[in-house]
Amino acid sequence: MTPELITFILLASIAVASGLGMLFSRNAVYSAIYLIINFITVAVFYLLLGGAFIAVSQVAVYAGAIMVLFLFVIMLLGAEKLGRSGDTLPWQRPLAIILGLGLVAETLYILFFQAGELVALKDLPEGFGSPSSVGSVLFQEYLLPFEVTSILLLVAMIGAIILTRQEKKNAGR
Amino acid sequence: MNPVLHPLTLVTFFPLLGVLVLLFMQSERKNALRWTALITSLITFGISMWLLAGFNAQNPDLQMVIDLPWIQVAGWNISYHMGVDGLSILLVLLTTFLTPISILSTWTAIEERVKDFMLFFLLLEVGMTGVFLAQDLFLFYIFWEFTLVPMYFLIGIWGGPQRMYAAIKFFLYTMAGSLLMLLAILWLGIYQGTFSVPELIAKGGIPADIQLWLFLAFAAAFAIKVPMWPLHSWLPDAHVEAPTAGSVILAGVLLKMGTYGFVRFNIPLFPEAAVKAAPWMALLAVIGIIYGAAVSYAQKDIKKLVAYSSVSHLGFVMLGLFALNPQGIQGGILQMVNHGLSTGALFLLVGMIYEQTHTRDFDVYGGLWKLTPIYGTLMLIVALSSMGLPGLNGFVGEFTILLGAFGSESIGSPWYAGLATIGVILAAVYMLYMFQKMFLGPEGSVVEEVKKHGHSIKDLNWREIVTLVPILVLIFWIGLYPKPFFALMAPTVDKLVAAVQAAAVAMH
Amino acid sequence: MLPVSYYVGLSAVLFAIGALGVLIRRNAIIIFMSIELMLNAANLAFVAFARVHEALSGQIFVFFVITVAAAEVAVGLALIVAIFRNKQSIDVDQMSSLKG
Amino acid sequence: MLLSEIATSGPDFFYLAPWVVFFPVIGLLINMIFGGRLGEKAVGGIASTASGLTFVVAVLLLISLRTHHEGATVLLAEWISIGELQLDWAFRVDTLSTTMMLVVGGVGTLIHIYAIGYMHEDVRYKNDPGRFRRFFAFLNLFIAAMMILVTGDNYLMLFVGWEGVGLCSFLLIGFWYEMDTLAQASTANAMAAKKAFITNRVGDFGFLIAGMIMFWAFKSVQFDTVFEAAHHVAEHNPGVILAITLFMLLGVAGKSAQIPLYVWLPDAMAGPTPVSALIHAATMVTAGVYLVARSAPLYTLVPQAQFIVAIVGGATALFAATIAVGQYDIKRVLAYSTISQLGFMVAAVGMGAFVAGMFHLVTHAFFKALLFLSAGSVILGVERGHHHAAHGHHHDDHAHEHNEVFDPGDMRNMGGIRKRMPLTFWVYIIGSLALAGIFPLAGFWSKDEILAEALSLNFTVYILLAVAAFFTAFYMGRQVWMVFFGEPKHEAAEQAEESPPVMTVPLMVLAALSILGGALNLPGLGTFTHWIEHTYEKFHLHLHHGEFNITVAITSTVLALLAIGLSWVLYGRKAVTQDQPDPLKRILGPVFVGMENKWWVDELYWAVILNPYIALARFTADVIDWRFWHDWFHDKVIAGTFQWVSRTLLDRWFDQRGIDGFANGLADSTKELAQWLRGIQTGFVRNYALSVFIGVVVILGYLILQ
Repeated sequence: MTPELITFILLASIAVASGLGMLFSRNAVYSAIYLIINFITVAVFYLLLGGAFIAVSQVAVYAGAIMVLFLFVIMLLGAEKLGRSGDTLPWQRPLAIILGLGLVAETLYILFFQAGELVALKDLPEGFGSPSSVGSVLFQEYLLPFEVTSILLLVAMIGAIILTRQEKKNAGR
Repeated sequence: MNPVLHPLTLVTFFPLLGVLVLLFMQSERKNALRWTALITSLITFGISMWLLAGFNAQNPDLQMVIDLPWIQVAGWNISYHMGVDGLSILLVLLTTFLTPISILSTWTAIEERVKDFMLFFLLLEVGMTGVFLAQDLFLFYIFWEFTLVPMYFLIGIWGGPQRMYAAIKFFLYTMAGSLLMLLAILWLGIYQGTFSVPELIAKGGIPADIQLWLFLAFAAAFAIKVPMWPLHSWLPDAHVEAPTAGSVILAGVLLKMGTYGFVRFNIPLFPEAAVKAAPWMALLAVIGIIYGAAVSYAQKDIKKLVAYSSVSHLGFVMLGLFALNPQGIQGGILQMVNHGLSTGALFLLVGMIYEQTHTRDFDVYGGLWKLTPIYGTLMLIVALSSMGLPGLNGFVGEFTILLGAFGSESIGSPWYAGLATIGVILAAVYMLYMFQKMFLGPEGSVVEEVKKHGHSIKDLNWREIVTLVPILVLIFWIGLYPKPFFALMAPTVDKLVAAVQAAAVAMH
Repeated sequence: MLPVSYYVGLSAVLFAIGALGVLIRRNAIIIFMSIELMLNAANLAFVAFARVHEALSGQIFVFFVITVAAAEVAVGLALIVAIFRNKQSIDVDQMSSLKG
Repeated sequence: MLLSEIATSGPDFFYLAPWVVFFPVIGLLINMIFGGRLGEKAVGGIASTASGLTFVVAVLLLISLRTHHEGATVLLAEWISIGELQLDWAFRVDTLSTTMMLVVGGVGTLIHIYAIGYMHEDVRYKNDPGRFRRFFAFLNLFIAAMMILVTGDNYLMLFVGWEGVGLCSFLLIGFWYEMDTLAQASTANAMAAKKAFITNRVGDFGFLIAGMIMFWAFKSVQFDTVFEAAHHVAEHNPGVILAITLFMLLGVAGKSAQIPLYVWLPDAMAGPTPVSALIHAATMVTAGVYLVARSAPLYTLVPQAQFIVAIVGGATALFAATIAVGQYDIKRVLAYSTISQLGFMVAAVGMGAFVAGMFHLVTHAFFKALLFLSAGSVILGVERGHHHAAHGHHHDDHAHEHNEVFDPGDMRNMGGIRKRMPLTFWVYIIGSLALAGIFPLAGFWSKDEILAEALSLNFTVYILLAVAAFFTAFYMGRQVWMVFFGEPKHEAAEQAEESPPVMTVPLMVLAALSILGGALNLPGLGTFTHWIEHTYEKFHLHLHHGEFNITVAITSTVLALLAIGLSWVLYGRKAVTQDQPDPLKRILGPVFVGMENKWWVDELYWAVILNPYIALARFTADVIDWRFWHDWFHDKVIAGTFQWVSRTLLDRWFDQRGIDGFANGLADSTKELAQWLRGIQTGFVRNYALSVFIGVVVILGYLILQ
């Protein structure tokens, strides 16, 4: 048992637990908070894997901006709780759980019995995953996709505005 | 010349521009739609006048020819071949002349689906003009069949209570005849190697027995359209059910497509067969004249009377065409125009009173002259024109036809014309019967009936007078001074007659 | 250094949890959050593989995924708001007009 | 032109000829367009002026012809020209056409003027003053058409006028189209109008056939061309000329009311009296006579045709005269008299006595117009009297007055009118004596010329005509006694009133012409003969010069006086009223019944021609065309067969049992499959996602196992 392993198990348990918490909590607000916890643990994993910039982005964008948006919408709609009005698809839930377990089993089987262990042999070079190194790759090799992303965001923004705009029916004209 | 700006292309397809504009207009704005259609048709008429200005009456051949290769597959030489000559110029003018008049007549009569109506009407004009101008058999066939579609809808949507029956009968009947013609066209195209009418005429040399079959195949299509006795059964149905403007165009132009087909295709393409068939065609024509006149007289419905009178009048046209001499053919062509004018005007007039009374039953009419003197006077003039009073247009046509048929060598006996002349008496019988029943005598019950609904029968309004006056002007003009009209067709007809005579001589 | 397989395995577990959320829950917002969880699981796998291959492209991809997710959430939540306005509900089972 | 030349050659007004048509057309247009705003006087004035101007033109032409005997042809425009067929609008001025123009213009103008007064009252009595204008428009149209008829330079232009006058006749007979002659609501007048037009059309049929034969024989229908070639054609093909002339006779019979087509003329009296005078006595009906006279170069070539024409004329003259004896309506007597007199003329021109025929045409125009107009004056006078009488009774029997249908034209209602209407009486006497052929009135000279010619040319015709002349005098005597003498038989006649001067002045002018008309062609002088001969000179036509025959003259005068005396015996001493039989009936018995009933010719035509045609037309239309051809053959046989083939044969047997068995099986299984598959489409998003998820797991499992 290395300290690394202990840390991993600890963090992994938190991640899985918070994921399940999100899945099973009745209140959507709790789900959102569980998810934030999950995101933060994942961010820690990023750090462990040498992705400093991504980890920070994860916390800032995901755990911060996106989840706040979720919370905001939940509270706006007052949709924290959803009444259980008889499951319309009775066999969906057991089937889904079986399939989910099946998927995990399959993946783990592949990882540990077919593909062999994936081991990082070398130490990382200095500055790998730092903002400057990520930035230089991003603005040189991935410049065009980067710019396209900006358009995507713009479109999403406009789309969101239009979709949520209150339609003023029968007013005016 | 630019094929699009060529006068023949323009005069044929200009109404499509109106169709395009109409497509983008709101269907609630009925008056705007009407004006658009009217102006389109008036401009088309203007273009046809321009065509007339450029037409050289001395030239017997096709003029302003446009001939572009179109479908050249597997040795088939189909081309966009249009041209105008003395046989067709008057009919093109008649088409472009009657279309705006018909549109004007629908101003208050058509209130439902005005947009669609105008669309179909302008499309119909395209088809009709195309039929008279096409010089390629294939192109002709396309135009010929194309006219069926708008007319089918005009009858089927805006017609009377039995409209679907009438529309389908009209469609199937005409279609059945055209299929035989299509076979003959294909034979010509395959064995003669061209669909071009002038080339086919120049080439000639079709064996006599085959000529006869081809003649009959073409005649089947045209005789149904004319309609010649005994193939007239679709006509009363179509006329009675069609809306007024539809009847006007049907009688005025569509029927002429049949007679025009005879003189444009049957006679020049198969001259030997035409000479051989002349007595038989004349016989059918004479039977049609007498039969149509007698049946007209016994009708109770005004529109039906006029419809059957068409059978009689077009019998005269056919008699003239198959006289195969200049008097007969020129008279026949002029009579096509005359019939278009006078029968068209009759249908307009009947439609005008029908709008007020909603009945066409003779028995309820009577004494209208007192209430509607202008209407009565116009009806009288048109009826007189239709029954061939000298000084009006009908006489000029009928007399020249009878004269031609009387001395025709190909018909071979004056008896046909003599019997046909009885039709002149009978025409007076049924026309005066109609006039007397509607306008003379004491007031009919319809006057009271209309009063019950809080109206009174009104005389023609300005729009209706404007609709009719151009026709009346022509009725008098052709009656008193037909020379310019004959001059337009004389050289072409002379050439045609010479060709047929040559063929007849070669036969013996 | 732990084998990277552990991280990938964890990502698989998280993905399965997210998928289950999509399949089981009827609250549209929670379904959405589950999708975010699945994306995150994928991201984790990306970063893990980037570590193995010592290539920054993996991390750049994660960056893009985050961006796309942001856009997706913006539009998705807007849709949910619009639907809620019409139906007064965000129960996905009530949106079944595709039923054959 | 030098003055001396003018003096020798005389003035030349031939170029004015087309104006005989233009003036009335102008008058007609003015009245039609502006007439509504003008008063009655102006409308009548304009129409009369237009007619008067044509007379002036005719007089100018007459003056020109005195020096230029050969006349002239004025070309207006080309009409129809196809190959050999060349027809022009050309006006022919020669002595024959100018004679007709003078008659039409002169008598026409007088009748126009008379009509201003007559129609004023007529439209008032019949309660439709708005119709005044239409009457004069029609009248002017008639003058124009008649002028085209007489001035046409070819047969076809003549035919234009020929049918044109027929149209005017139709319009004017049907002038009171909503009533009958007694002003009761009915279609009778309209039917009479239609009858006239259609009967005329039958004649026109003959004319057209004649024209067509002529064209193909002569390659022309122009008068001069035809007449010049006539000899040549007759030598080679006399049958053609015979056919032309006989078919033309059919036209003549229609227009000039000869056997067998005369039946329309008596009914034509439904028109207003000026119309009867102008169209149905003086001018239009003489068109047939004019046609034969114009075609003299053709008729003289075929004696057979001449004989037939003469016999038709003579027979008509006698036949109509017998009917006239049995009539009670004042205008109807005159109508049959007109037919009879037209028979005289046709017989004359048929025999070849063209001048005599034309001479009688002219004098007849004078005295018959006079008689009709006077009769109109009598009718209006009686009507006025009836009006007075009705007003006198106004208080005591109001209802009776409105229910009674009074016939102002029935001679049995009249009597003693000479005292109430002296002027009308005197002119009527003059007209009657002229018609009866009493010396020295116009009718004596012209009728005598015809009889003298007949005696030398065709004895059968002479007998027919002489007997007809006897009857003529008799029925005119009968009429005069019944109308003017004795005691009034109805209070309307008792209170009859003289007509206004606008009506009586034309009467007096016509009376003067009836007295003096004979002077045109006095025996020995032969002014008229020489005048007409100018027209025939060109064709080297040697006219038969009838000598004045004193025996004939005396015979006919004695016959006429005898007839008048006989009529006095029967009618002059005792009045005939409506409820007692005619005195002649006692003597003649069934023969008189025949006369009274017009020898049942109308009934015969109905039975033999009209009813069969109507029945045939109905049968053809209803049974043959509609039920057999339309309903049975097309709908049942063609459409029915198609439907049987498509529905029963192909659809039910072949399609439904054969192809459908297979196709429907396929379709049904597809349907069931679809029904089952439909269940999968739950519409739940989660459900779809589950499917995807199953796919993921399964595919992944597959990959592992590989």
